[in-house]
Amino acid sequence: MEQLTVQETQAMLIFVADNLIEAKEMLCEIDGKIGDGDHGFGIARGFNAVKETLNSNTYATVNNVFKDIGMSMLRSMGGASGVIFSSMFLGAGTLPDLAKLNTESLTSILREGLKKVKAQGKAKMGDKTMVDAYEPAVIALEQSQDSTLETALKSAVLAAEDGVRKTKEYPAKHGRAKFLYDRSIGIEDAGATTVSLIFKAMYNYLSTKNS
Amino acid sequence: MEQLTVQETQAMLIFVADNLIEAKEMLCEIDGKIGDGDHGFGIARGFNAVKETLNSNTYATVNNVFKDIGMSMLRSMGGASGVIFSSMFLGAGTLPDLAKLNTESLTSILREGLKKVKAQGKAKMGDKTMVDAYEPAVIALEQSQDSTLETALKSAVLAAEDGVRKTKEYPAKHGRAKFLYDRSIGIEDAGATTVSLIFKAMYNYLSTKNS
Amino acid sequence: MKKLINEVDDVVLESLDGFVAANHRTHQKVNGVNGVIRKAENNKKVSIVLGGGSGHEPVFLGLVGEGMADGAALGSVFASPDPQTILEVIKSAYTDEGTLCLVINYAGDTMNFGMASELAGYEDLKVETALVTDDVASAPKGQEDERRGVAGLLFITKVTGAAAEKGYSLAEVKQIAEKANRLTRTMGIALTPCSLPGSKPNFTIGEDEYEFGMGIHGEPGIKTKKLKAADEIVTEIIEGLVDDLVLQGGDEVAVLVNSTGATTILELNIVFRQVANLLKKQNIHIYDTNIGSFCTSLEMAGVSISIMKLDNELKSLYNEPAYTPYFYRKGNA
Amino acid sequence: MKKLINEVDDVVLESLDGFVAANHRTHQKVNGVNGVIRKAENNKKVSIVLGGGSGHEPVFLGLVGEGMADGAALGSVFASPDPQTILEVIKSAYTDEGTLCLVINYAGDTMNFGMASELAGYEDLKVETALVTDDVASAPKGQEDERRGVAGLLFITKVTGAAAEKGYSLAEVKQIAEKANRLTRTMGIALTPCSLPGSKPNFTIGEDEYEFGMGIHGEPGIKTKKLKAADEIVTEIIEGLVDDLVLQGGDEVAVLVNSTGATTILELNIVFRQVANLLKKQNIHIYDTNIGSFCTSLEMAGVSISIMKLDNELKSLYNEPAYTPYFYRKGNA
Ligand SMILES: Nc1ncnc2c1ncn2[C@@H]1O[C@H](COP(=O)(O)OP(=O)(O)O)[C@@H](O)[C@H]1O
Ligand SMILES: Nc1ncnc2c1ncn2[C@@H]1O[C@H](COP(=O)(O)OP(=O)(O)O)[C@@H](O)[C@H]1O
Ligand SMILES: [Mg+2]
Ligand SMILES: [Mg+2]
Ligand SMILES: [Mg+2]
Ligand SMILES: [Mg+2]
Repeated sequence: MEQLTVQETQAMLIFVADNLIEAKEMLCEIDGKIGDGDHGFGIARGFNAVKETLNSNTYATVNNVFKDIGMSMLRSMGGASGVIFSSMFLGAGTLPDLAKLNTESLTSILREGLKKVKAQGKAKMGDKTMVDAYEPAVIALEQSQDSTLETALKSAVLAAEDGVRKTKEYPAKHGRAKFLYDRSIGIEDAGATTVSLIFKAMYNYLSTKNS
Repeated sequence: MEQLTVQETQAMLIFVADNLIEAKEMLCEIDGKIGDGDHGFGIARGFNAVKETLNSNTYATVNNVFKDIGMSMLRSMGGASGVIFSSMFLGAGTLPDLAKLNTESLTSILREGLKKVKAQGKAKMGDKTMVDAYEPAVIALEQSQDSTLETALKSAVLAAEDGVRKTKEYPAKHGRAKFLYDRSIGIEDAGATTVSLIFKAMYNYLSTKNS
Repeated sequence: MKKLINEVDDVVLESLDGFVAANHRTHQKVNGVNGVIRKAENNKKVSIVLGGGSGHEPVFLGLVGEGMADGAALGSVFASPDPQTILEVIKSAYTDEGTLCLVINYAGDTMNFGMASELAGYEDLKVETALVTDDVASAPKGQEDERRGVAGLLFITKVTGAAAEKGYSLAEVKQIAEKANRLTRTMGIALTPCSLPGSKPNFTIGEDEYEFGMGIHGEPGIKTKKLKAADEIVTEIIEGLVDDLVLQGGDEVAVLVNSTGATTILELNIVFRQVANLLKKQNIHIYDTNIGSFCTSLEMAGVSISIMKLDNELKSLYNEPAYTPYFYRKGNA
Repeated sequence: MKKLINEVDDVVLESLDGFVAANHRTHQKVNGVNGVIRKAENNKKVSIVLGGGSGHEPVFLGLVGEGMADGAALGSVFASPDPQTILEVIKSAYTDEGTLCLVINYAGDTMNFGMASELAGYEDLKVETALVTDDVASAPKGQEDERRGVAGLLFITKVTGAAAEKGYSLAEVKQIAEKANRLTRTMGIALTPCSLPGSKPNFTIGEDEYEFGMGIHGEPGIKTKKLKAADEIVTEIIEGLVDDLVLQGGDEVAVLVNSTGATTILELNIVFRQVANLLKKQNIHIYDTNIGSFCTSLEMAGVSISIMKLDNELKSLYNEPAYTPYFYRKGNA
């Protein structure tokens, strides 16, 4: 089964950061439709800080890479998404040291992250938040424990993207969009889109690397 | 030679007021190009007050009709044009009582008004103000002393309209537009346009009445 | 929308620097983060800390000053500050009496202030939080705790700041904040959208329409309506406020008519004229009125009306002097 | 541009009514005309009367108050008040010490105030006029008397009001006004046009352009320029002001960064940051700073910067307390 070293994990996540920074305007536009239009700015701010940290540090464990990403986002982003998206990565802090990133360890990190996200934000599936993309993606990972990381991520991407599509169907229950009630139906959630882009970037990194 | 009674003079000037009130938007638009876009509002405010006064008073002399118009404008308009346009009519106050309006008496009233306008506003011909239409019109009246009021007014209208056209040629020296320097070239003066409309309305009233 | 800025990423810090330079006699920047505190320190009082996204100026930093707040933590435009920024402001403004954070009830703000309080707890600081939930349009009656916090923050900061200045304990100051919040309601409408620095307007409003129930982030309101006379719009808002606050004849209130940005004082006064007419008809007494730009949404044209019902305690606190760069009260009128 | 109004023709009166209702403890309407005066009368001081078109709020009515002006005469939007209105305000605010009218130098204002003074003279009232001519862009050096009066009115009213409050004679108060005017300069730029209630915008500015040298009536500026960074625009303005006022190292000044309407405090602070940087480099000391909306052009986005050079006399007058609905100074800083 494919494994990434700490350094390779770091490189993959720098690639993720670059991809999300590029999505800035698109994410602002989505947020603008039912939110306040700043999601892309926050995500770009966060992943710029992430890049800076990852580019200037070396790490002993995979956990520390993820934790440092989370702390960089928490310190730089602010907003609802600063807490929420940093939590996604900070979950790694509660796990025993991991020397490699593989399907199992990535799954455990992101499952812990999901717990933190839900503890902070109190959102459940169907509330039209990033959880709607994130939780299905984690479940897909859990159901792919026998697959390579690339294959596991592929199903996570599909699950996340499906989750994004579904956010169109219900009104928001959290974040600024919740005050729109039914007016938010028909528009996807910005944070869910970001989650799907994060999974997609990890997958693209691996598939390019492996081919 | 044709003469108007005091009552007829009053009726003619109510007609003038109606015409100027109708020009409100057009005058705002002209003023907006190089001024602050309110000339039509001021003129409409003034002539609405004029109408109200003329409709609820009877006068013993032509002078009093003109004076009351001036006072109504002065009280209601404000702005540069409140002083300037009321002066046009207030000149009548310095003349001996006039029982009829004819070419001679209208000429003397408007000549006195012109003096007042120039004393107040210090504008000369070529400064791109209402004087550029008003002074030629008065001169045209003076040169038509042997004509009927209708004919005299016709040449006054032509002189005023020619004056309006000429205001396009020079930069403003007074009013808000003067701060534009050469940028005001090419655009006619709002107040001059108003003057030409006043003369035109008087002429139209007479020519309709006489035909 | 064109703006007078340099780099988009520098907007908040440069603006804060300008604010501190202009108010250097009374205010100072918090080292290393986007925060500001009062200079003159009274170490014997509870400190009041505000915070939230930028773009609402003079809220939050402009409410820091004598008799009002002691510090403000600033996030990016329309984004809550991060926990570290909030923590540093709390620590810089901290006194032995503890700190009360007044937090407007948006998810980002409550989460970041929540984490900051947690961090402060690790350092044995006494930090309490009171939520501001004055925006009637954001959740129905019965779910008041779900409501957003908006311009009513001005009133809540006023009386809470006065209580702190008078030496109330942290628990007492918090009680005042909670009571003031319970007795304060706001409703807002918008005529135009706003745009984040470097972005296009984040929504549109038709040329003959307005948005009813706007939040303060340019997020769409709960209803789009046909524009009508100011008096009619005000009537709709006041009915909502009076009803939700269960105001009755004989009640005494403070009123805030707030521009969300481009709406002029000329218009705000017209709005207040109708507010005064309507409240007078119901024999509700207006004790004091504030008209101006207090809690804005960048350059959005719009207005919000806030009412705080005054009991004797709130009224006497309201009357205490206050001097900040954008709000003052000379004391007993 | 959508506005919160009822009938176009009622805008000024309704707005004035709202203002007076909100400030009824300190202000009252002048009977029969669109004017406002202070309630608390000190019959032993020269009274200061302002006036001009509406649409510049809080100028003029918002500067009426303790230590500032005693009355304001209001015209229609962007039109000077008529002589009768001015006369009634003069008479309502009149004291035995006489009245000084502070008049911004626009043709309409000078003519109407001129006629009002003439009428006041017939009634044996002592009325003097001082012109405000602070707008550098409106006429070249050497023709200072031709210049328009704009936001510098705030500073001139401040020191003149203080002089009156301190019991200076009418001649002395007028001298202060004239000196303050000689030492005050303003330059402004606009990013967007404005529109009179009930009208379309009265000009356009390209999406990547700004107007340099705007007056305060939305009349086009003297140059249209490509939009650039705030710091560069400020540099251009400050160079113009420092040059025209012949400021030198060691000089002390008061600064006003004024929004013409839709420009936010967030931006104004960025503007001031650069003002402070530039003046510091030249060793020009900023004694005090005001940042906000003081002299507006309806909802026009734009900014003006005013500088008043302070000598000892102006500085001590500047320091006197002042309390108006939209400007306060607590007294000696
Ligand atoms: N309580 C929550 N739980 C999970 N995700 C949330 C929550 N609140 C908001 N979000 C996510 O954050 C996104 C908005 O992020 P962003 O625009 O950066 O923050 P803000 O709402 O403060 O402007 C939403 O699209 C949603 O996915
Ligand atoms: N000093 C002056 N002498 C003669 N006419 C003047 C003078 N100043 C202005 N005007 C006239 O007044 C007109 C502008 O009137 P209006 O727009 O109502 O006033 P304001 O300039 O106060 O907005 C100008 O077009 C010009 O014809
Ligand atoms: Mg957002
Ligand atoms: Mg005009
Ligand atoms: Mg936000
Ligand atoms: Mg005008």
